[in-house]
Amino acid sequence: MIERGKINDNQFRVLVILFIFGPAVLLETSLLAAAAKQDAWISAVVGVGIGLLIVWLYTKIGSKFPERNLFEKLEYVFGKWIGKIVSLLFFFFFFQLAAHILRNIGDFVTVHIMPETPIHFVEIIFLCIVIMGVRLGLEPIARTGEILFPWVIFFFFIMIVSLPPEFKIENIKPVFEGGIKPILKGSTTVIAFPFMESILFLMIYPYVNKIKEANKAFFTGALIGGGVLILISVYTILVLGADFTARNVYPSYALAKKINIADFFQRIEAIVAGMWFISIFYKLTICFYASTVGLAQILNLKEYRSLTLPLGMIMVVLSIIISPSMAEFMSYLPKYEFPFNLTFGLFFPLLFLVVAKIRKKTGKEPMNQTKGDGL
Amino acid sequence: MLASIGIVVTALMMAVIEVPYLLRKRLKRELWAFSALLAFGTSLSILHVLKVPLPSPHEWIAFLYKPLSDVIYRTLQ
Amino acid sequence: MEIILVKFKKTIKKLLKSESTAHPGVTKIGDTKPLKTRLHENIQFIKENLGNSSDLIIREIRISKKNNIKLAIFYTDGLADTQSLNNFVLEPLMLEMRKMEFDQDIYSNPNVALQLMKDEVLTVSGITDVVDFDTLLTTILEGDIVILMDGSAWGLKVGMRGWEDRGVQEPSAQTVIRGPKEGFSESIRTNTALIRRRIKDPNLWLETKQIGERTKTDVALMFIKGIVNDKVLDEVHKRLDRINIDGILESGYIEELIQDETYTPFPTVYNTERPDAIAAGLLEGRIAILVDGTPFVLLVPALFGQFLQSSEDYYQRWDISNLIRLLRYIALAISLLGPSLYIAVTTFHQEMLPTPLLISLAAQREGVPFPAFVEALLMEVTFEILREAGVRMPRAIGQAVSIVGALVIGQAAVEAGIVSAAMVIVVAITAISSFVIPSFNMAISIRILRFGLMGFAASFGLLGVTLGLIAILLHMSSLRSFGVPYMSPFGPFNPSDQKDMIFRVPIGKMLTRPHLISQKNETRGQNEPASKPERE
Amino acid sequence: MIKRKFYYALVSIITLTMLTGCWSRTELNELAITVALGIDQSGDQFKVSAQVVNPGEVASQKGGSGNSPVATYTATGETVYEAIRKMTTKVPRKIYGAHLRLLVIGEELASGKGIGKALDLLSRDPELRTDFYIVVAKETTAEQVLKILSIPLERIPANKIFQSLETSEKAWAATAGVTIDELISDLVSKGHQPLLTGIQIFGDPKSGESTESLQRSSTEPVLTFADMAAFKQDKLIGWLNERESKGANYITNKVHSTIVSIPCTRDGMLGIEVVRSKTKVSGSVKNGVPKMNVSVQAEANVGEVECSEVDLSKKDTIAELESKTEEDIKRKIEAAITKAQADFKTDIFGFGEVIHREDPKYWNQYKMKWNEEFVELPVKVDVDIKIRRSGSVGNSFLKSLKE
Repeated sequence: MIERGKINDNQFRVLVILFIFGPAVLLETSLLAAAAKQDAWISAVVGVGIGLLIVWLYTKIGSKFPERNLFEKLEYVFGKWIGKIVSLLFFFFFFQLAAHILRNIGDFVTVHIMPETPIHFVEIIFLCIVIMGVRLGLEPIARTGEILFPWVIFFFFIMIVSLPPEFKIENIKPVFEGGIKPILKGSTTVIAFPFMESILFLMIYPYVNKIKEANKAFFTGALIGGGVLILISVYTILVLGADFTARNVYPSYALAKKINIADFFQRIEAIVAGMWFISIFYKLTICFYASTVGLAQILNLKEYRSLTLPLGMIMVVLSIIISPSMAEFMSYLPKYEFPFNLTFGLFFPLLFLVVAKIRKKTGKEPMNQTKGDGL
Repeated sequence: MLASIGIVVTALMMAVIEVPYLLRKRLKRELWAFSALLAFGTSLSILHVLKVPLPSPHEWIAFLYKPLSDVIYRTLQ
Repeated sequence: MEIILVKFKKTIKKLLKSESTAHPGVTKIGDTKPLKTRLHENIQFIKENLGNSSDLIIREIRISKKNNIKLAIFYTDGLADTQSLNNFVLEPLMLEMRKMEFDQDIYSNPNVALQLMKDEVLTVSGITDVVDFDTLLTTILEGDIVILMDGSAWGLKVGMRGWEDRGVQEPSAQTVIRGPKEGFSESIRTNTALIRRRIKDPNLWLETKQIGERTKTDVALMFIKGIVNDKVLDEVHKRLDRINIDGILESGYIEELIQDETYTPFPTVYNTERPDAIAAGLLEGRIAILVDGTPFVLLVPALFGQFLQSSEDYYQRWDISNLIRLLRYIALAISLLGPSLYIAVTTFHQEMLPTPLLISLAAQREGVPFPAFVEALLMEVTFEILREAGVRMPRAIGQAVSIVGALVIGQAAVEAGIVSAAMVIVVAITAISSFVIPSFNMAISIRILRFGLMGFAASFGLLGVTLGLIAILLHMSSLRSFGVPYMSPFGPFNPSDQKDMIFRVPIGKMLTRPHLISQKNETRGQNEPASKPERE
Repeated sequence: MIKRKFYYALVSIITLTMLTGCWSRTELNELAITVALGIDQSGDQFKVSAQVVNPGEVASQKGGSGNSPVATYTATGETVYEAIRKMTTKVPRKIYGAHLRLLVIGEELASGKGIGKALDLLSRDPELRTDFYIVVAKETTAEQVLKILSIPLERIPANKIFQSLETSEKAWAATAGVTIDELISDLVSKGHQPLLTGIQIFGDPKSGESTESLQRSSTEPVLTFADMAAFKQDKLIGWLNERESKGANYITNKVHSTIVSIPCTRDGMLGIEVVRSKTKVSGSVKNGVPKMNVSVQAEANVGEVECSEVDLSKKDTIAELESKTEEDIKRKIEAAITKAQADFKTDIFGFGEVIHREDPKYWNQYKMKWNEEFVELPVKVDVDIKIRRSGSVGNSFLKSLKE
């Protein structure tokens, strides 16, 4: 196997949580409010509910052939050539996802924190640290996640406890104004945005100590991450109102600006932004890790580290050409993200299960097709 | 111009880090993959800094998925 | 390129080796030539090999008038205990043996005579035989004495080391308010004794090696069999055996040669001059490495949290220690982040400051010619220079330097408008915080990283600081100390080991040893706190 | 080996990026800390004034050199942004708005071009926060307001205005601190029109511009909050006087504490302190006709008794006082409603939003012509006051004086 490290279920759960609420917490509520107005939180609940079903589907796939990661599974079930082609498609999916996230962080920083800094440099410096993490391997990434996670929770907790005085209950009324359709429309973004993307955790699955625990950790992680997402959307609607939330690109940052405890503990949004940096860093690192390891497997390489630097170079360019402006980006997301992710998050997984059933492949067969990976 | 030189220097630096290691370990395949990706990345970056318009993957995705997107969102309208 | 370099190194090594064998005149330590029968030949050889050094004392005695047999005593002046030599060696030899000679002819066979001396005459405890020159030379240089007799090809090695010693004194680097005030000294024997005195367990084992081709430094491993993790022990042995160097002068040499990762600012080997700290480490399943000639004893595996603990934490009440530990972590954060946060907030995130504070800081900066980053760098470097000067200076001048430092930096610079007063405050707090960290080498590495973070802060604000911190954490998480993850029990998280990391639970509740360090024998005892007297 | 080299490379890349970095860096002494912005209309253009702090003067411990603690700069431009940027030709430092406390809008602009266009920049610029208050300069320009220096107790005029607005909002209730996000959500809402506090200059404005005015202890000219400006969409449509302002604030539940003065039967006045006031606005649509119900519940203390015949120890007296207070508050509220319905024809109370919440279907039908509906809207006002305490004394000493 390409990765020799092992992580435990707790570390895996932390990675899932950080992945699920990473950039989603920053961008999602705006999309939700744009679609479902003051019912955005219902939309979030529905979306998380369906998202959890999808995660459950992934755990099913994960526990089939548990020693293999996603790409190895695909090759095993679809056969070598078709498997490689599907894997390549998945690689592009992961890679463009990583580029998206990189662009998100670049946009956020250049809009809110350092307006004069060129986006390239923000992205390069961010990516430098990500590459460092990916090169160190899964173990240090997971351990660092474990260390940083309490801090993310701490900042989140500050937000949660300090904002209720700003609540305006009338903001969520009237409930169900537009009926079920806007709510469903909003929930598609939640399903697509963090949940269908979480299929890339199948790349990490075989490196978790115990497969049963991994299933549980994946699911509970997604549950906690989804809960955070719901909580944030409830908060933004209650504090900022649907209209302001929809108009603002980063509503939860505006939310953080509202924190004011005793007129002294205020203006701490830059620290709260630190929490997002950490979670976004993790989402990016996991995506980047999954794509490099995946590419190395497609090419039958023994070593993925040498691919990190050139891939990073490509990613910086890709993240900038991916969309000409933030406005274009924000109009792309609600339109095409869901159908696009549907292919990789639902179509291929279902196809995988069906083909696995038809070809009657079980996990008990000896592994003979993954010899090429060595080690 | 300066930016292109910077990119080339960066690419060289990457090569200096990786190539000797790959040579020493006799990882030929890896070397090929690395070189190809590096060449691709370098040329892409140079094209980008020279302000050559590059196609955005979003356009392709939008082109491919427009029918599906229309169907989904029309029903949800 | 790499290949060529490796080849080049190999050739150089070969050349060096051939050169060392090319000098037949000087005996390299390591040859084992047998002793000669003739005394003067032996004396000749020793003199030649030690370069006729003036501290080599050769005392020749005509021991038997009758048989005209000579006997020579060799020792190094200053290393051997001359008083004991006179009382317990020379006196019996020259008086007792004379008396015996009246009764019978003991010197007809020198070998028998030597055996007789060893068995009946010399009133000294440690006597062994010496048959080759190598041992002989080493023995002399170690401070023992050697007795050779004319006519026999072997001699006696008499343990008679006794040199001037600093004695057991209060440790200077890690002081405590409550707790033992003994510190290790330079003599390895004293040090092992100090540890033995604390742990009277037959399972406390001691293994000694000599490391260093020329210095022949005694290095001792101490561990408690049954608690220690055998894998770690094997690893330590392996790494110690791999050392191939001419000299070990301090435990720092060993530390650098056996640590897991050379290119890291973080120490992965713990060192202390406190016997109680070592004893506590041994009880947790760690391995102590004692090196002769230094009061600093190494302890492995060493985890990050350990460097923020002081042995006093266990001697004070647990609530007090918890407060102090918390304080230490805060101090660590300040000392790492202080100036970089100041730079980031004042040059990038002014909106974070409350308006009155912003105005007051802005007023202080009016007229300051440098950017905040340069200002901070200037002050930090000045402080580091002052600190270093304080360490190297003769004690008497120390006062003067601190006065000059305080006056020059604290006041004159602010009044002259070169630095802002706020910056002086920040640097001062940072400096003081860095002294709170109990372990000196950890404090140093934090200092190094502080400068890096300042750079990050100056160019990317809080984003830079966050990224820098993530990078540092990633690096730390990738470190291992003898196979144990450096950041455990934070990552990998171990709930039961949290009892003695940031917090310390009452000693009665600390029932298990650190999980990753000792694999076996995990319980420490069932020591519930004494129950309160029952109420009437 | 490879790891080490990678670290070298990483460090060098990062250093390079850093060396070329530092774009967004601004030293503290390069900032013009702007505490108040004023926007006026000047012909077709915007005239923007900025009150900038002179930190050396404000913060110095030694009393300063007598220079003005703030400076006010003005510039005109086609857009607000242009005007602010143009200001750099006069200010040596970068206008920095994150510590903005106050935005003053000139009356001419408010009633002429409307405030909408001026506000977009302020909501878009990420540097600005949302915690500053917006007020309208009554019968004067924003520039004039910002130029007044003579404010005792506080060295920075904008800070003073900010704080006195906060205090008076809490203790007087005829003012309301409105922040930009509230204002904008009112602007876009069909069922809630904006209501902003006014600020007025008493005395000769010219004499307040010099630093000499700082030395005088009597404070002429003076900045005061006066009246509230009612808007129809983004245009100023009229002013509510103090009583009506109070009434409006009762409806919008912005009263925390205030004083109600009621006459005694024979001579003098009684001061009742209203505390813990809470307003519930409910609406209902019956047979396509909307109806509003405003109910105010508050506790009150007797704060001041200037009449001799009132016996506070009697139950009846308290009941009488309660009903008088209720009457007074009710009249204020009704005055505000009448003014809004009859004169302004604009829903400054957010009744539309209430209807929206109660009956979305009706709302969607009528939201485009809500203002017409509003004019006809029947509003029922209930006030319930409970008097709890009467200060640290029982009956007034005036009573004994009389006997």
